[in-house]
Amino acid sequence: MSVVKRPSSVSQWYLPGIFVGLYHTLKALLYNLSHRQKMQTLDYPEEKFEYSPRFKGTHVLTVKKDGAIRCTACMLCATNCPAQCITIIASEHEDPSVEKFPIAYEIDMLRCVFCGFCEEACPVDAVRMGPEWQIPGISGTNFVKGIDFLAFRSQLKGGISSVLDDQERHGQGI
Amino acid sequence: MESKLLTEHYDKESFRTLKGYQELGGYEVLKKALKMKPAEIIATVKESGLRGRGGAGFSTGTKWSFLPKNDEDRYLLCNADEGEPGTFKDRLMMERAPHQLIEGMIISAYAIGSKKSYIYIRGEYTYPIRVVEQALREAYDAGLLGKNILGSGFSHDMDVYRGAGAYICGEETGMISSLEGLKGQPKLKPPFPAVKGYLKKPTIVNNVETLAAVVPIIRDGAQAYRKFGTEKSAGTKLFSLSGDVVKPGNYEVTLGYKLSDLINNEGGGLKSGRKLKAVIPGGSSAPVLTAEEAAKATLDYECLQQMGSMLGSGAVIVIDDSHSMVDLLSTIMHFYHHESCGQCTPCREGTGWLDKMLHRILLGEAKSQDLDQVLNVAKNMMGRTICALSDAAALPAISFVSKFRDEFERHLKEGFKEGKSHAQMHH
Amino acid sequence: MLKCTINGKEIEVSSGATIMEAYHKLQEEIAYYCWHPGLSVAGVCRMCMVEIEGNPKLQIACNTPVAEGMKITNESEKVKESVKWTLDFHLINHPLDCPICDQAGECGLQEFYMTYGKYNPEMGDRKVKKHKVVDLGSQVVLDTERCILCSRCVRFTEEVTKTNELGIFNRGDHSEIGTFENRPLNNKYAVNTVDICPVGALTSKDFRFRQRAWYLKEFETTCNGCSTGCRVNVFHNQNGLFRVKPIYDEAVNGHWMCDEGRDIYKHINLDQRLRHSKAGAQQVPLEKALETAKQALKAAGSSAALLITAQYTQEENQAILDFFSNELKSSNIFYWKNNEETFEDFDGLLIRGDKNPNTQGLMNLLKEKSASGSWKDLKAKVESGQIKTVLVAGPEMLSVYPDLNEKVTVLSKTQTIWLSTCEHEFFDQLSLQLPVSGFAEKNGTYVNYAGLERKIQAGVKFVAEALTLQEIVSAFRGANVSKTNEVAL
Amino acid sequence: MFELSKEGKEFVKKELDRYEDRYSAIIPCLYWAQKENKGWISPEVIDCLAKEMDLPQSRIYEVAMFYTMFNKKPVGKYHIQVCCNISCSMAGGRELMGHICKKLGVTPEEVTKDGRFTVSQVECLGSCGTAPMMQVNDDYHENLTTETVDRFLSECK
Repeated sequence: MSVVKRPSSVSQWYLPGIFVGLYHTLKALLYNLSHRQKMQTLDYPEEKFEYSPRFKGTHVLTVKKDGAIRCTACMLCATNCPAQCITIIASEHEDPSVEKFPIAYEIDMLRCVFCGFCEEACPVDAVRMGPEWQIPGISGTNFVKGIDFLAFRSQLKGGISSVLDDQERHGQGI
Repeated sequence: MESKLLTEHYDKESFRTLKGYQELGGYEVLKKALKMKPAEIIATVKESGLRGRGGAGFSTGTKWSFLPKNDEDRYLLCNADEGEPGTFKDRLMMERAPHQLIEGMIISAYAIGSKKSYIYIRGEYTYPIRVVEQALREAYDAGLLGKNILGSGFSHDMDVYRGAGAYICGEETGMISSLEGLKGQPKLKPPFPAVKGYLKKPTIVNNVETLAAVVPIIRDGAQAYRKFGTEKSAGTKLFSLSGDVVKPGNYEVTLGYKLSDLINNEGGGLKSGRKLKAVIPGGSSAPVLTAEEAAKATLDYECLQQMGSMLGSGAVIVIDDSHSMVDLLSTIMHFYHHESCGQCTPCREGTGWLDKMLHRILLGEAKSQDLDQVLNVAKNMMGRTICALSDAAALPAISFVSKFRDEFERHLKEGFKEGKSHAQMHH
Repeated sequence: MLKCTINGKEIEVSSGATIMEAYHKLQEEIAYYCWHPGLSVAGVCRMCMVEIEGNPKLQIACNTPVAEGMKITNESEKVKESVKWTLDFHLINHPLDCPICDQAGECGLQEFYMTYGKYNPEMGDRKVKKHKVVDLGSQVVLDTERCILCSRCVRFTEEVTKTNELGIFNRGDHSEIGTFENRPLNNKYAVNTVDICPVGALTSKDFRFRQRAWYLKEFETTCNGCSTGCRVNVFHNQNGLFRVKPIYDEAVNGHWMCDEGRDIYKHINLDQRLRHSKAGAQQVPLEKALETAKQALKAAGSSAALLITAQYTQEENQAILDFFSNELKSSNIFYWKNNEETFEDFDGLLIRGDKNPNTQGLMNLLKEKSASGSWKDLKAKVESGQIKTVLVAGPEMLSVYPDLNEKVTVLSKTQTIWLSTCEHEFFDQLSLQLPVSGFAEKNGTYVNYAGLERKIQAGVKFVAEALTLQEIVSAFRGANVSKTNEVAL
Repeated sequence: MFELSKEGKEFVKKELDRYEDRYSAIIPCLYWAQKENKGWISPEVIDCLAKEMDLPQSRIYEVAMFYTMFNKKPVGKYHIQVCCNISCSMAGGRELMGHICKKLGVTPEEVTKDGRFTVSQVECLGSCGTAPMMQVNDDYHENLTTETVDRFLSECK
C-alpha cells in the first residue's frame, strides 16, 4: 500500500520558499554573466539552431543540375498526402527528354501536418522536408506556397540539387 | 560400300546441265514415279525412313501424310534458306545438281498432288539462284514442267523465290510468311502448315537435301535406301565440315558414321600441333560436345540426341584448343540477338540480354554469378515462344557455360588473351 | 458445346473456342497483353501460359482450342514462374518512367507486376534506347521505349479501320512501332489504339498530363454525339469531366468508339455551360425567369410555338409535347433538322451523319402528335406575325448545329424562350434563356437509329440551376422547383 | 524524288501477277528498286513503290526494314560484307574486317569519301568451308588472306 509523504512544517512557511527560489535564480544569473560562451540560449535570429537532417520542416523542391526543378508532376506526393494540401498542375515540356514538368506546385502550409509522407512517396527525390520551420505571416499573408518559395527561396541559395539527376538516371540505364 | 547416293556425279561439270544430267540417268526416276500412284510414293518414302535433313529430323513420309485428303490445292515449298551457321551443303547441291532437286520436287509434288511449288533460296546465294533458274528454264523447255508433264496428265509449275537475308526465314512458318510478302515472322501453330500454311492452304515444307533424297529412294526402292545408315536414321547425309580441320568441305556419309572418322579421315584431321577441344555437331543451335563426347559420338539422330545435342543440319564445326569458348559463345549469342525476329518477348528480350551479358563476360567485366544468370535466363527462355529460335539461342548458352565452366571462370579471372580491343571490335 | 475445368471450376464453351475465351467467359484471372476480344490472335506476349493436364509443355491460352474434358490451370507454380520470367523479359528494356507516364495507375505492366512480379530486377546491362515522344498524328503520341510490341494497335489499323498506318519496323529488340513518314495515324478511330494499348506507349494528346488515372471516377452512359448511341464510360472528378472511353456492347459499338464521340465531355464542363437564366444579356433569378416564361406561354396559349431538336431524351420530349398539346392546346410544333445534306451518311463502322442521339425517338412522338412542321414553316409564321411566342428546346451540342446563327436572328424578333445547355453570345439577342442539364446530368433514354433504347444516367451535376425539360414543364404547371444549389460531383 | 524507270514499272506489273498474292511481289520489287536507287532503299523509294503497287506504305516499309539485304543507308559502289560468324571468326574474319576498315580508312557501315566502298559485318553467308570470306555486291570471295584482299581492293575502280 502506498504511504503519502507529507511535506515538513518548515517548508510550508512562505518566506523560506521565496529565498530558496531567488537563491537559485541569482546563482544561475551570476554564473551565466561570468561564463558567457557556455550559455545554452542562442542569440536568435543571428544564431540559429542546427536541426538534424531528418527534421521535418518546410518543404524543399530540389533542382536538377541545369537549374530546373526535379519534380516530374507525377502526383504521388499529392496522392499520399493525408491532409491533401498539395495541388500540382502538370504540363508538357518542350524538351522531349524531360517530357512532363509542373507549371504549378503549391502546398497549403496551414493544412500541412508535416508528416513527411510526400517525401517518402516521391520516386525522384524532388520534394524534401527542409531543416527550417519558421513560416512567418499574419492572417492576410498567403500561406499557399508555390514553386518560387519551395525551390528558390533565399535560404536555399539557388536550390538544393537532387540526388537523382537525369543524366545519371539514364546513364545507369534505369 | 559406296555411300555417294546424291553426290556421285557432283564433280562432273555437265551434271549441272539438263543434257548432262539426263545422260547420267536423270529424269528416268520421274518417268517411273509418274507411272506409280501418289499414295504408293508416299508409302515408299515413309518406309524408307527418310527424315528431314534441314534440322528438325521429322520423318518426311509422316509429314506428307498429315495433308488433308480432300482435293484442296496445296503447295510444296523447298526450304533453301540455309541460314544455320556452319551449313553450306544446300549451296553445293544447288550449284552442282539443280536438276536432281527439281526432279525430286516434281516427284514429291506428284506424290502430294500439288500444282505449284516454290524454291525459297536465301538472298545472298546469287550464283546458286542463277543456276537453279537456268535449270528451271531447261526443264520447262523440255516439257518436264508445266502442263501435262511427259504426257502423264500431271501438270506442275515451279518457281524460285529469292529471300532477303533473315535467318528466321529458315523456320517453316517464317519462310511461309516471307513468301506471302510479309516480314519473315513465324506463324502461330496450330494450325500447322500441313493444314493451313502458305495463303492458308495445306503446305509441305522440305529441305533441299530431303527432296533430293526422294530420287534415289524411288529409283532403288525403300529397302535399298535402308541399307545405308542405322535402324532409326536411314540413308546418307551431307555433312558440312568446317572449323579447325585441314580439309573443310561437304562430305556425304552414311548416317551412323563415327564423328571422329569424319574429322580425321574426310576432314584430314586437325591442323598440326593442335588438340581437339570441342565439336558443334549440328550447326550453331546444336549444344556443343566436349572432345571426349565427340570421340564417342556417331553421326545419327539418336546417338546425338542421347548425348544432349542434335544432328540438326549436319554442320560439324571443329574447335581446337587455340580458340576461346567464351569468344565463340559471344559470337553465337550476337548472331541470335541479331537474327531474332522480335515477335515473342522471351526470345526478343532474352537474346538481347544473353548477348549483352556474354559481351560483358568476354570483356571480363563480370562475376561468376553472371554465369549462373546466363544459365537462368537461357532456361527461362526455352519452350515459351512460337518458334524454336529461343531454344536455338538458349541451348548453346547452356551447353557452353555448363560444359566449359572452368574455362569461363578462368577467363573471368585472367581476362581475354587477345586483349579487350579484339573483343570490342566484335560489336 | 465442350466442357472443361479451369482452376477447378467447371465451364461449358462453344466448340472451337480457345482457352482464353473460356477464361474470359468465366471472368477468371489470367495475365495477358496481346490478346483482345475484338482483334485477331497474335500470341506474341507469351504471358497467358496455362498448364493442361497431360501436356508437359505450357501452352498459350489465346491460341490453344479447348478440347472436351480438358483440365486447365494457371495457378500452378510452373505457370507462375513462367509468367514471372516473361514479365521480367518485358521489363528489362522498359524505361520505368511511371512518374511521367499517363498510363500509370491503369498500366498492364504495373497490374501484373503486383500479382506475378519478381521484386529484384536482375538485368544490370544497359537498356535499349529508342524514340520517345513520337508525334503519330493529331490525336496520339507514341513512346517506343514503353512499347512491349504486343501489336494490338497494328492489328487494329489492319483489321478494324483497314487503314494500315501502323507497323512494326526493324527486328529483334530494336523493333519499333511507328508510321511511315507522310502517313500519320489520322483516321477517325485513332484514339481506340490508346485504349487498347496495355501500357503507356500510346497516349492521347487530348488527355496528356491533364489528370492522374486514380483521381478519376467513372460512370456508364450513352454517347450523344450521333445517332449510333455507343455505350461509353465517362471519367470525371470534382474538377470536371476528363475523358470518354467505349464499353463493350454487343448490339451497337462492339469494343470501339469514334474520335468525335471522345469530345462529348467537353461541353459539360463549367467553362462552356450556361449557368444562370438570362433575359437578353441580363442575368435573372431562376424562379423569376420560369414565371415570366410560364406567363408568356399561357398568354400565347394555342398560338405559342415549340421548336424542338432531337437532342433530348424520350421522357423530356414526352413531357414538353404533352404540355404543348394538352395544356396550351397548341399544335405549332416544329422539328429543327440539322445538316440535312449529310444526314444519311454512314462511314461503314460507327459514325453516322445524323448527329442527334434521339432522332428516331422524337420522330415516333411527333408522328403520334401528327406534327410535321419544320423550321421553314415556323420561320414563315414568325415573319408573318402569326406566332409571337416561341419555346426553343435548343441543341446541347452547338458544334453540330452550324445554322444556329440564322435561327437566332429570326427568333430574336419575337418573344423567344431558348433552353440551352451551353452558353453562346448569340443567345443574348433572345428575350429569355434557361439553363438545361446536359446528357451527363440526367437520367433518360435515347432511341438510336435502329430503334434500340440507349439508357443515360446522371453521373454529375455541375450547374445547380440547370433543369431537365420535365422539371421545366412541372414548373410551368405551378410546381415549386426549389433549386437548392447543392451540386453533385 | 525517286521514280521507277519504264522497265522498272513493267517489272513491278509482271511481279504483281506472278504470285498468288500481290504482297509476295514486295521483296522482288524492293530488290529492283534498290538497284535503281544506287544500292539503298530511301523513303522516297518506298513511297514510289507504294503508289506503283497500290499497297500500304507501312507494309512495304516493314519488309524493307526487316531484311538485312535492303540497305537503309547509302552504300558505296562496292558493298564489302565480311562474314564474322563462328567458323569465319575462328579463321580470322574479324581481324580481316579490321584490316579492311583500316586500309580504306572507314568505319563499318559508312561510305568512303570517294563513295566507292562500304564495309559492313554480316552473319553467316553459308560458305564456312572456305572461311574466311566476304561478299562484295553479288559475288562471293572465299579463302581470303590479307594479300588477296589488298589485291582485290586495288583492282576495284
